[in-house]
Amino acid sequence: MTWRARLTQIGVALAPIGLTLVMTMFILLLAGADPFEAYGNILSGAFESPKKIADIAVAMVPLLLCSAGMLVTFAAGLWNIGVEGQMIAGALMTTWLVESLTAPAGVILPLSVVAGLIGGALWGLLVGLIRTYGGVNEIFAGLGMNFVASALTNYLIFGPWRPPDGATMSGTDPFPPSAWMPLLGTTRASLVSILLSVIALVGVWLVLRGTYWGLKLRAIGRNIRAAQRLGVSTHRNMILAFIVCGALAGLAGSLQTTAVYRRLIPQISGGYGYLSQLVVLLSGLRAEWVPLVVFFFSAVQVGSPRLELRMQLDSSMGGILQAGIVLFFLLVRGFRERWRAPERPKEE
Amino acid sequence: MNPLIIETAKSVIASSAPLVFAGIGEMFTERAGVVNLSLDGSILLSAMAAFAIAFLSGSLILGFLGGMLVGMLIALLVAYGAIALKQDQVAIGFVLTLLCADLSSFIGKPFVRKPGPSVPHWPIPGLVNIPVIGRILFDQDVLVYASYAVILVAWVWLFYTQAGLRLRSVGERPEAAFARGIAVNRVRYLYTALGGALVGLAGGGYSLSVKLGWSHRHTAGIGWIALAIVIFGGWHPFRVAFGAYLFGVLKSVGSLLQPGFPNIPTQVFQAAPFALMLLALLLVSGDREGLARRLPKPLRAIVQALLAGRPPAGLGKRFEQG
Amino acid sequence: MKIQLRDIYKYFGPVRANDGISLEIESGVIHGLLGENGAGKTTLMKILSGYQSADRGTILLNGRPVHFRSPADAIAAGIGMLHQDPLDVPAFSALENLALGSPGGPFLNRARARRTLETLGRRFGFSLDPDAPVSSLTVGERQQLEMVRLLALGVRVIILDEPTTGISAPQKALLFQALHQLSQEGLAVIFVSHKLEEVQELCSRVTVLRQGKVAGELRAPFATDEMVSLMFGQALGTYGRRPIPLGEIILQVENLTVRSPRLELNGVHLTVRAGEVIGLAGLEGSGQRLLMLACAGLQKPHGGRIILGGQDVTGRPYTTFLRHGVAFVPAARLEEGLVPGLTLREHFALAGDTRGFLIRWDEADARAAQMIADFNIVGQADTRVEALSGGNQQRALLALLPERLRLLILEHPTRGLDIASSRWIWHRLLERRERGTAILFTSTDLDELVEYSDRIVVFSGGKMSAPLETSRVTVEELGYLIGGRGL
Amino acid sequence: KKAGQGEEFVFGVILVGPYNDHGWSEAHYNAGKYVEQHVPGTRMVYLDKLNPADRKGTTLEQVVDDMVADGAKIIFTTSDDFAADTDVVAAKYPDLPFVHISGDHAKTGKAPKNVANYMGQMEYGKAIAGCAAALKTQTKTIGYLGPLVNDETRRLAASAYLGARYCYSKYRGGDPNELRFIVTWIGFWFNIPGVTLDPTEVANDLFNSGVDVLLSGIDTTEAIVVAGQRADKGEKVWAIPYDYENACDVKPEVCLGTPYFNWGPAYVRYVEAVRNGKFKQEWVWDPPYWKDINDHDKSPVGFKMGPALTDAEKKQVEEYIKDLGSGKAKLFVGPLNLQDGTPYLKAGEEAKPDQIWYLPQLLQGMEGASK
Ligand SMILES: Nc1ncnc2c1ncn2[C@@H]1O[C@H](COP(=O)(O)OP(=O)(O)OP(=O)(O)O)[C@@H](O)[C@H]1O
Ligand SMILES: Nc1ncnc2c1ncn2[C@@H]1O[C@H](COP(=O)(O)OP(=O)(O)OP(=O)(O)O)[C@@H](O)[C@H]1O
Ligand SMILES: [Mg+2]
Ligand SMILES: [Mg+2]
Repeated sequence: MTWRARLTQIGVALAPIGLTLVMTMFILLLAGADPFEAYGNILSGAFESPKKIADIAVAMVPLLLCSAGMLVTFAAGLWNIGVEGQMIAGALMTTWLVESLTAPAGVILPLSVVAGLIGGALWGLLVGLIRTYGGVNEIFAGLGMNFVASALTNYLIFGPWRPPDGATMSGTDPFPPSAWMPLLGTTRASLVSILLSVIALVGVWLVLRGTYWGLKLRAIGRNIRAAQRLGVSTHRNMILAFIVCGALAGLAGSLQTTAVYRRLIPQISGGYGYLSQLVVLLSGLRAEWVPLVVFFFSAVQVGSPRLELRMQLDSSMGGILQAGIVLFFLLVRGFRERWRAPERPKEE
Repeated sequence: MNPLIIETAKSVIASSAPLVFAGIGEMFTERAGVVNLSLDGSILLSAMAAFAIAFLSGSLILGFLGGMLVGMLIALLVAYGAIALKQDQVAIGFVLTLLCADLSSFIGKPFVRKPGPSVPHWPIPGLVNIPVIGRILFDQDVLVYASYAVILVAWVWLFYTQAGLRLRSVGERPEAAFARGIAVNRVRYLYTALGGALVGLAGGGYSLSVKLGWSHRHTAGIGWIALAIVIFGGWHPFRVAFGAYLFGVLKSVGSLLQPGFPNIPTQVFQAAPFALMLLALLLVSGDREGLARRLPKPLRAIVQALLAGRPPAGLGKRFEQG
Repeated sequence: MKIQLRDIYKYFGPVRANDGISLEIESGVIHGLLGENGAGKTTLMKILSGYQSADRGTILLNGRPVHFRSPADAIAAGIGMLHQDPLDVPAFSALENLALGSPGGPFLNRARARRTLETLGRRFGFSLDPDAPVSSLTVGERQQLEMVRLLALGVRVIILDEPTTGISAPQKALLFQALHQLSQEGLAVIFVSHKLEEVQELCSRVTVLRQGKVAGELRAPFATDEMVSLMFGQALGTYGRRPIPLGEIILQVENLTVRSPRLELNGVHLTVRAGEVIGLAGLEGSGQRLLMLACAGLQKPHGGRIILGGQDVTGRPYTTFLRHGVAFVPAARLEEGLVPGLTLREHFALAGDTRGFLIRWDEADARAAQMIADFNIVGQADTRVEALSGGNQQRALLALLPERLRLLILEHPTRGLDIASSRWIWHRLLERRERGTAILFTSTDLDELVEYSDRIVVFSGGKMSAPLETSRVTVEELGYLIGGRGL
Repeated sequence: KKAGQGEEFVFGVILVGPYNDHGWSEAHYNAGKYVEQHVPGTRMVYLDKLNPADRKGTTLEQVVDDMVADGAKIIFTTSDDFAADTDVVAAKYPDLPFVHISGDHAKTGKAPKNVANYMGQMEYGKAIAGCAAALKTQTKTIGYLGPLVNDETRRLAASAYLGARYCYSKYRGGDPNELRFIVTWIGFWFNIPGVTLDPTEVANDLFNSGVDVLLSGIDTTEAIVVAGQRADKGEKVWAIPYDYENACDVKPEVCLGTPYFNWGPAYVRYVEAVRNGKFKQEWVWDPPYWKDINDHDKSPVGFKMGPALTDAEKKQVEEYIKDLGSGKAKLFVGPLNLQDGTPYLKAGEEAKPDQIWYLPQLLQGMEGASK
């Protein structure tokens, strides 16, 4: 019985992966490609060298930060699709700092982190205000603000922060080296970024598990009116959730500028905001599972451009793998609950 | 009348037709109590499918049917996940948004920027000669006329038929509907599928009429706008259509004004339609009474009627019979 | 028509809602179904009306077994049920509600629905506005509408689940008269209640349920003691109400104006002293809820002032009121009061002192254990609140209130509770009162108002009476005021 | 790599848009194919859609790393947008030659020594396009579907305007001041939903404003698609696509011609230079091969006549091309003012290359934003 139960458990855990492989295999065959060569390319593209593994770490940082933030808003029952905009806002604030302050790295780098937190928090605050006091569903509030944030970035890149020899979509001039996060060896990974993202995730896990604020958020998420009756300031805490999520996303954006691109580029958020929604869904809103999921997503992300380089396949295959597995995860979970639904006891 | 206004109105009506389909389709779905959040991806995938099928078969009709089928299947997946598997419909919809977008890029690669069939222009004889109105409304293609029909039929269906009454009751209070012998979940599947088919029609509308052909992320962003105008439209067909046209106007205004204001950064105009849509949502969702109170008396009733609207009470709520 | 229920079983997890119930109901009879909270009355009736399916057991109609898969099946077989919370579509007009689910062509036939409403309404003396949205009708009117709908569908058995909660005295009279009329016309009427007098007044037979089983069957005339002992298995204790001296002024409402979309309450003056219990009487939707929400800071007044303990708090948010020792206990427990998905322990953690960062679980645990014992809550610290029965939810709600309160505002504190539970709840409330808490509460039960209030304020259509000294007012007088006479 | 088969020479091409965009990126992709055909033993590796909207988090550096791993010996970075990144990556790979298309860092000295810049003098292609537009327009209103605003796009739009004025007065005898020339910028080289204006929409709006010939300045085909659609409805409108030689094929009936890039010969030159160890830093702004601007082996920019030009019009365009080549017709010659009225060139003054390369504003008479 127990080994059987364990077997089903493993089966259920693996089913989404298997189904995703079947689906993508079908699509790849349709496109006239050898699926195993494709998977092999993604794998080798992701893991063939230490440098590639460092690249995975680079991609993990924004995903971890955004996912950590989203855990907070999800706890309060809020679907913060505005994470993209909040990342951008953090990046903007950081760029503003770097553009306006000349100081040694020891000063400017810690400040840049703070700037990212503040920028994202402010943008989160805006979404929160529109949601709570404007009554606009947060999905649309967030989405609208995403568009506004990316337009603002473009304006700044083509306006006030334009490089002296002409603006391009490639962004501002590179930051002065004092605003570069130090990198590990010859890789692109930054230890500071990795540490910050781990701290953020662990922090969020602790807050949601064991603090009054976390409990309040969960109460709001499940029954906002009752939470209010129990003395929870609903608006204030929802806004606070947006602020915290925004701050973490803003930090992600900030690190994208100081540690990855070393300048501000348009679309600095790079879709990580949307991807992190998938991460949080696939981890079942549980912080413990986030690192694993993030690792998987990042590996796919780093590995899939290989498809194009080697096989002339569109690398959107990576996105199909990521979203596919989440879809099948949800469906399989539904199936399991459906079949596991206990028969009503006929007699005792 | 100024030809620029007439021409722009004509363009807006034509280019908004798919948005009308998608908006009304989603309105039907939500009226039944289901949210199909996947619209942005569904429209992309169905636009791709419609174009690919029409391109390969040479048949516009097959193309549209294919697009509608794709939209319907995606919608049914949302409904199945939400109703039978009891998963969060917003989550499934969101995942499908991303999945379908990537699928459209991957599968659609061979069809990128290929010239293909398009819906022929077909002015309605007679009607087209009505001054001004004729030029704007009846100098269009069949798809646009279909969009008028969809608006009207949706309105009659919702408010003047038994089936529409049942649909509304399922979205408002499924328990009561069930008690009256209505198979709540079957109705939900039905209208989610219908809504999905209309969304698929919207996709086909883009690739076969409005934005001819297929390219990577051809219609991205439109699905979100469609979802927003359902709210903006207060789940009423006329106002949903109005929202679609309003968005079309905003887009045109964004590009028409740009050359006239060389000193305003062009980015302002680019973001304007989306930001203004958010503003419009703020108007309908925010403190309507407060707003009305501040307006001069004669405007109040108009503004309130325009902004009124409340989501179906059972929207997004699961229904299980005992 | 003769209905036989045979050995009906229905379990919800460990809860045996119906545990082998057999019952017979005949035409032309008003059959009472009596039982304390959670006895299984509603479950049984939902099974009979096709809304739920039994785990086991059979239903026989005129001796033939039937199987209902949905309420529509039951209605087709002639059985219709009026739920306690009327199962209609609030957003629809009365006509649309009537037309929904009734046979007819493809198009919505409003004219026919209007005719039905007029004919049947006239027959029973109901006057309903056909075009008003149902959400603007009173509960009593919605019941009337449902009744018209079922009768128009030709049902021969009509089930009413606690139909008298939330309706006015005149509406109740109208309802009873209609029920008599129906039974005389040969319909079977099943009347679910836990109000003894109503059963005595109306029914000719009664079945008493207890813990999912039939405790006994009685024929009129019923002896009160007998019914009570069947219901509860033991005689009820009583809790006396000690008169206490009133303290300082807690709440002062001056010239208050509150508006809701449907109602405006104007020029309200009210003074409440420590230890005072004020009952708010009136039909639902007459303005009591507005006043309570305003006094709790849950509704911003449009004019006037609210003074709490000498401090003007007009327009301040609920949290400020909470800090001033005001608490509001809503009638809709799972909708407004408790958080489904959270455990009792978590509720106590939330309701306690939430200053500080980390949750002091030991504190929450201790408090939960104490309160569960104190309030006789059937459940554990890690029970999720949605798994509690209605009465236990109400107990939990009261247990969650802060220790020291100046003003407790309660909406229907005993709605849907059986006598034993209600008494017990009032016992706890009155304890607080002795410690100086003022109480403001609504009830549709006049006896409850008269029994527990020091003063009663009557509301009717947004108008409010001057406070009446309870000692000088009778239930009859109140009935008149509530009906709008003399205000 | 494949040691036994002799030396395989791998070169990398990095594209900003889809390789099959029927525009800028496809022209570069085709240049890569041209190299594979004309230089035996070469193989292209390419990556397209390298832009932040399409590729989350993929940097130019990562792509170059991958290409180097695949054995690439020279990398073509083919967008203005890659300017800064090319410098950074080139500094990391000092021994790997880079050719950055359309930039000027080799000229300004910002780029490391292993970066060369290459660009064709599309000013002439655009001027010819403007000429064709002016010959055709009935409403005397020409539209220009602009990408984003920068030095390059300003000078190209201005060239088209100047070509239009020249031909309008010379061949139609009209007063060039009665020509309207409306520029609307979408905000990027191609459509990014929510970030740029939708070019389909903009094209329609331009036509609605009275434009009957629409010039495309963006990487993709919307201008000709919309023109074709409107022509099908019976409107008398035309379009001039851009970048890619066969762009007219989308809708030949409305196509007045295509100014296009022919990057192949330059690519071959650079590949061979690397093979022979002769690669050196340079900034090249390559003029057309005037003897035959459509010579695929010689001319970096060309103009392919469109089927919608009448034979008479084709003759006039050809004459203009000849005059441009011979210097009889000059493009940037005074008197010219900038859009805000500041004098740009005095009467008879010819612009110096830098004045053209760094054109600060649109010209007086053009409608549209300059920044
Ligand atoms: N029963 C109710 N019905 C409608 N609205 C309500 C109700 N109760 C509270 N509200 C409104 O909900 C909002 C949230 O109230 P709450 O007091 O929890 O917010 P808060 O976080 O303290 O923020 P604020 O600064 O707005 O008070 C307030 O605008 C309040 O007026
Ligand atoms: N859907 C359900 N899920 C779980 N438990 C249920 C459900 N419905 C009823 N119960 C439980 O079954 C028991 C009987 O409930 P029922 O509603 O029939 O009681 P009742 O006699 O109508 O009580 P009341 O007078 O309070 O309405 C209660 O313990 C109740 O908590
Ligand atoms: Mg009950
Ligand atoms: Mg507050």
